[in-house]
Amino acid sequence: MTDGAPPDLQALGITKRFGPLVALKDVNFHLRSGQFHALLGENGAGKSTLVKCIMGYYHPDEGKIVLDQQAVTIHSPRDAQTFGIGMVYQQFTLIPNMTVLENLVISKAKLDPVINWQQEEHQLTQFMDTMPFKVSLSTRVSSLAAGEKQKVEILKQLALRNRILILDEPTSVLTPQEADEVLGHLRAMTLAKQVSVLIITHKLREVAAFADEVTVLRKGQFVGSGNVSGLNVSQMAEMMVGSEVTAKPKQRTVLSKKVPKLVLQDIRVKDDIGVEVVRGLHLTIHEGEIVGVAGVSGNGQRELVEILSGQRQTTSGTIHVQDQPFQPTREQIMRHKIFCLPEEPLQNTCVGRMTVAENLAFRNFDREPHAVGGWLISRPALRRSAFGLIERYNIKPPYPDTPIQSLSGGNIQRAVLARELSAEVEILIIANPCFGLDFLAMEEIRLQIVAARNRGTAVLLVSEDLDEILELSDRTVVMFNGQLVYETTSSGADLAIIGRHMTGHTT
Amino acid sequence: MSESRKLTRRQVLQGTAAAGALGMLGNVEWIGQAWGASDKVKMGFIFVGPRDDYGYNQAHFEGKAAVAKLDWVKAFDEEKVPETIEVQKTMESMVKLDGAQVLFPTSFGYFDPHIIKVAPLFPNIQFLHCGGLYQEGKHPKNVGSYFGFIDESQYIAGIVAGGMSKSGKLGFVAAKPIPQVLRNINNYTLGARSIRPNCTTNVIFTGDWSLPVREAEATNSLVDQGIDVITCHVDSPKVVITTAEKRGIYCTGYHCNQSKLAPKGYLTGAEWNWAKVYMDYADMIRKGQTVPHLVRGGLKEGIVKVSDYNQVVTDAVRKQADAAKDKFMGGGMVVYKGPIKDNAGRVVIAAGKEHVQTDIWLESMDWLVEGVIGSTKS
Amino acid sequence: MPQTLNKALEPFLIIVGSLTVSMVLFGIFVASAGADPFEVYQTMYRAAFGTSFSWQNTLVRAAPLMLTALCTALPGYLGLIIIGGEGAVVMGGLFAAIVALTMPTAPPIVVLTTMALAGMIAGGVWLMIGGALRHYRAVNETISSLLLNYIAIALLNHLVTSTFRDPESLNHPSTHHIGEANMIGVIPGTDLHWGLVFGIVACVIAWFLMHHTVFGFASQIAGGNVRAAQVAGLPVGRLILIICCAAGAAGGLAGMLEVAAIHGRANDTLNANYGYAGILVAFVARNNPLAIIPVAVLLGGIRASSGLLQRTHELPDATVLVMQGIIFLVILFSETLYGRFSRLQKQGAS
Amino acid sequence: MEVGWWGVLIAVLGGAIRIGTPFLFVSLGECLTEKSGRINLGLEGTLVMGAMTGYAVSLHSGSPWLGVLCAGLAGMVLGALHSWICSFQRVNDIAVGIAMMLFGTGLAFFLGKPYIQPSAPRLPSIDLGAWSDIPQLQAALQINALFLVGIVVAVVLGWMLKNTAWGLKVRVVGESADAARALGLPVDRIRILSTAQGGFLAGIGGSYLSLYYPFNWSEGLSSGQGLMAVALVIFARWQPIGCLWVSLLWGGAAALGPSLQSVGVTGGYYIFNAIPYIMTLAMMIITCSPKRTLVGVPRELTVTR
Repeated sequence: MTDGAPPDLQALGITKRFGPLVALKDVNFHLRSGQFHALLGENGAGKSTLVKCIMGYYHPDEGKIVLDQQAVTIHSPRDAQTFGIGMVYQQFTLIPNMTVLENLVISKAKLDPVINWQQEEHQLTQFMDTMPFKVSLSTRVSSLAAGEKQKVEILKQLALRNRILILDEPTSVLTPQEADEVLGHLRAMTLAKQVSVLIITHKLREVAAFADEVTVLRKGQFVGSGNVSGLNVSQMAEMMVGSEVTAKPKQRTVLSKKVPKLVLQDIRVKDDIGVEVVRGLHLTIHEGEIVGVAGVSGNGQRELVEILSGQRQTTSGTIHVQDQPFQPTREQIMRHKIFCLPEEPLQNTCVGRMTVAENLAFRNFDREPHAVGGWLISRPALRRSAFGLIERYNIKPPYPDTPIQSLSGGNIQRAVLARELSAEVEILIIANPCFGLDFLAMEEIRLQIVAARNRGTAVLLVSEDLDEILELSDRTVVMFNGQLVYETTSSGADLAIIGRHMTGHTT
Repeated sequence: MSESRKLTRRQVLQGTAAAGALGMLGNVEWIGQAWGASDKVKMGFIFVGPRDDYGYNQAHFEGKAAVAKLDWVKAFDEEKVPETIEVQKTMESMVKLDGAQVLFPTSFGYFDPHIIKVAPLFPNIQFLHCGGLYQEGKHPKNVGSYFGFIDESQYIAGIVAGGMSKSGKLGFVAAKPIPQVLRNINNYTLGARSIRPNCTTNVIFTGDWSLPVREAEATNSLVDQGIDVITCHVDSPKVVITTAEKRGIYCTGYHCNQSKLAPKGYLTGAEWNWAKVYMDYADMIRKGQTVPHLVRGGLKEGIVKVSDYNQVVTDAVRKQADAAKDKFMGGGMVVYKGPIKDNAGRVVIAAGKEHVQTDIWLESMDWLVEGVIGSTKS
Repeated sequence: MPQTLNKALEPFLIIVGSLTVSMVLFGIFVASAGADPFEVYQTMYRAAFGTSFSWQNTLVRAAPLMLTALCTALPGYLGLIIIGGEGAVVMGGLFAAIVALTMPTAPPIVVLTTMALAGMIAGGVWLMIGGALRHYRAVNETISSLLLNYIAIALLNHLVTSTFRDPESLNHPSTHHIGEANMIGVIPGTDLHWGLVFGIVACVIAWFLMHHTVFGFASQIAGGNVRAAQVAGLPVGRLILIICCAAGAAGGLAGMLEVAAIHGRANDTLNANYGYAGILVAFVARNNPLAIIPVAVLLGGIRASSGLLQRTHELPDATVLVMQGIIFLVILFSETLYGRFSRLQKQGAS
Repeated sequence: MEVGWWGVLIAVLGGAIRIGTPFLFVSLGECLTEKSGRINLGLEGTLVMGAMTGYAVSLHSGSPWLGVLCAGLAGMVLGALHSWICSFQRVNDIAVGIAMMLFGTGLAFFLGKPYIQPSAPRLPSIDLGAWSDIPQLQAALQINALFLVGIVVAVVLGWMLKNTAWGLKVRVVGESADAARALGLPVDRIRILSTAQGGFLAGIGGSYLSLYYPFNWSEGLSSGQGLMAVALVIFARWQPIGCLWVSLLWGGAAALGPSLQSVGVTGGYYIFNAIPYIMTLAMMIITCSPKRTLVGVPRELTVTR
């Protein structure tokens, strides 16, 4: 690992077009040897496109990649590895059904035809000893926590002797403590000139704490770069989003009465492989209140949302809505007006090949005027309703007859929001509503959520983004290992305490 | 053939329409050129399975091939026609598109309801069905039936099997417990027991006409139970014969001559000789004669044969078998002559009672003769 | 306007293109087997569509396929791949015959109605088993419905050779005859039994149900994305059961028609592989019930032409199997082309 | 020698091997295919094609082993064709499997016409029962080398999937195509190769039918062995060694019907003969659960396309 300094990487004048769309326009970027460099930008700013051009996924239409002052052509991610460039993706690329050892071995560029497991294990153990953090080699990846998986991803790149590490939002699934630990290790390694790190992120706190230099992209164009020491957080934010946008303050009304609307008692749930992941959860949400569930993903939040949205059965426990036992049947959902905005809407609550109009009607296709006489679907009525929602929620492109899967992520999110909020809502279940959205869309959606709360809706907000939770919720609970382990009002929230509970350190 | 000829004559006297059927063939309008112009009689053969299955269908196909050699016959065929409405359409198609004048739907299951339904639509076409199911007055006049008493050959094969068996235990792999099959099993057993009264036949029903793996498995199971001569009644006996040869036991064939498949163990076999039947029909048609409604016969009429004995068959056994054969050829053989008990001990044919080969009673056989191990119940 | 035109034109072009390619491939195949492909096609055309008899021959074969195709097409809306049509036909035919025999004195219309109901219920329940196992036990429905085919056939054979056997059905074990009076006749002026009408009506009803009713809409959601259906509170399990039942009912009706229109009895000829051919029809029709009708006619035509091919060109029966295989493969392959034309067009426009 | 009821046991034992061997090959082939993330329902056609090819080659060349090899190659071609078609977007592998089944059997029947009658040389058998003086047991243990080959293939395949680069790659592709792409693995190529190899094994399974047991080429030769492979692989939990046990179990169950009849248990033979199917269905009902995914299932198979 110590044979010389990592190479110096430059991307010069990169332009990449996708059909008519210009994703990158004449972007310059410089990652010096042993640097910790952050690439900032909103979604759609072109960060991913840029690193994919470096990694050889895409081939830039114009411009070149320069490595140690020599222009190189990188044909594929595999090729990138021969130049010592490795990437850690936002989604884990580990194989859950294999052990850490197997995962590390398969990522090697050249595999022996017959694998000598003893030797591999020996070598990797030795390698692991040189690393600042360790993971058990014999563990199956599926049983690792998110932070551990992220470490394995990084170890994988390092074991491949990659000297330039590109990380795509590596901390989105980690607790603040875990994030600090992982980034701290990386930081230490850059300081020791063992690696250079390029990190894509939108978490300015991390940038400020760990990065040397930052490059900002906006709408596919280079906005600027500079040493982190010479910039403060608000300057960076302004470079990211431009000057015209500021977060609007969210008006909150305070309700005098506390009427419980959703009461969960001793909820227990098993996951797909039969492991109990929600273990005796108690939670009450009142009228006009947003309760934020914080936690590192994989602690049962997903399953919690799934039982409320009807995608999973509880093994025990009761759910009461307005003092009545609740089963997520269509009839009860309609009666109690309990609606749901799960994460990844295209996968979770849309049918991609059905049209926008049809998707917008999932809540009310079986009622007048969409269902004539309660059984005959009226296409004209569906389209009429769809036009209304498209206009009101600014869904683009405004064609009700296109399949919803051809819409962008933000517009799908808007469409789902339009559907779920179009009628009166008593209880709203939301999971990661702003995941992958740009700043404007994010603001818009958050405003809608708070507006619903102000109308008296009880909101359960599950999010991996602690900032989002603190911004929106009246009350924050922390979920760890299938249970709610900590509760605080948002005004009295202490990030450090929340973070400790998220990792199970309660002392 | 005395019995059947009598029957035929009576039918001919009564069945005027049938007599007219072929007489009119020459001037049927829709045939157009067929009869007069090309001078060829068009015959369509329909097989339920592949025409070269080394068994039932092949036996018929060989008959067709013989007729097809005649220069005044144009024979064509269609294989693997299921016993559904498809065979109705095949028959119609042969008539309408190919101008067939004589049809030979050879599978038993083609008769009811398919031939019965189609034949009246084409009163000028002769339908000749293999199965012997024709009943006077009940079935269309332009339908004829033919069948061979292959159980006579099985009786001879049974004698050879019984004579050559060391253990006295014979095996029989059969498709389904239906009268045709049961008659073969019973004749085989009776033949064996005629020279060796304590012989038994162990029977396994596979459930369908063509199930190679199960037939092989049945053969193996029977051999494991100590049988040392085996025969079968399935569509294609190839599997049973080769498996028997592999296990080193004797076998007797069915449908066709399979001696090539088991040069060591193939003792003899019951074979069809459809060529004879089809040639006879062709001849009658050419001469403009009336085709009888029912043609049945056994060894004597040459419709069935017995394969040549394997050289291992001892002289003593040959003699006994040939004696029985001569008796069949002479017409003096009655297999079902009382007293005969079934394998549950019930007397089915009382002492002194005889059922000759053409007796209709035999065609509803639902019992197994004493000495057969097995049951007709499914 | 051009967009909608495109949408309509695309499937048409792709289907026509696929059929042309299959014809060429099959032509090469028969040519390499020593036959003249043009003559072969001519013969096939004559046998399948060339005369009014050919048409009837084709349609009579197409009729059961329309019904059995629904066995696969309807569950297809829910994303299930069910290949148990054969079992549904067998059970439908068997139970239709059995109930008919319990009512010897009833007037034919009553008997036939009861038979149709019994057949549909039996077939429906049979496929519902596969759907229920899928939903409640997560058993792969493709495999379970396949296994159920074999079990249904065993059950049929067992019952018609034992409990329900007509002792008169000597050499072909069957149930008793349901009585000539109870047989369904032919469509006046033709040689076709009413099965064709049932088939077409069933396809039209299925299409209407799936595309124009609340139930169909709900099923499309459930089939498109189960998780979305759950969020919408739709009773996915019930939808699966109902659709599988309806699908099986179509197969059961095909079985009942075999008994009531052709055989008059239930026996092993019910197992005539209509169920398996139906799978092919459903896939080629991309599960669209209206498309099933022409596809079934096309397949019926191919099967009808088998005989004449054998007789005229001395090609084996398997020739049409090869042809079906080629058409099927090419059409499935063409699935990948959908969307490409419009994308091209869009790119060209902008 | 009287064996009576022991005969049932011996027949089940012998049948397990005799009937089970082709199942072993097709299920191993399917297992490998599914490990790479594809389902090939077309193995029925592959099996029949293999049976025909094996028989024809054995007949013409006089060497049954050459026949086995060519049967494998024929299967390989069909497997590759299946997988090639499936490698295009939006093409459903199950539907293509059914088409391949039709195409493979059709082609085999078409080309196999001239081979129904002639007798091809048979694969030799090995006497493993020579130690016993019970002839029935000797016969049951008279097995074909292909069975031993099958055991070896099962063991080797299991070992390969765990311990070789190729095996790991196949598993990665079967677990997650995305991850495999991120690793730079050629997903389609690996799947095509795996499916082709699976087809090779299935073709050999077919040649066992035509060249050893029941030793015959006919159009009714296969009674759904290829189709059942998919069920057996689920039964075997995607473990090659599991395929061995499951195939033997199936073979034994299929031998039960005829052997019971041979000792005089004659009733209900249709039902007895359906035991393997009932058994498989029952096992699937017992072992599957909606609450969790099956252990060992390659994750790509659970992705709906």
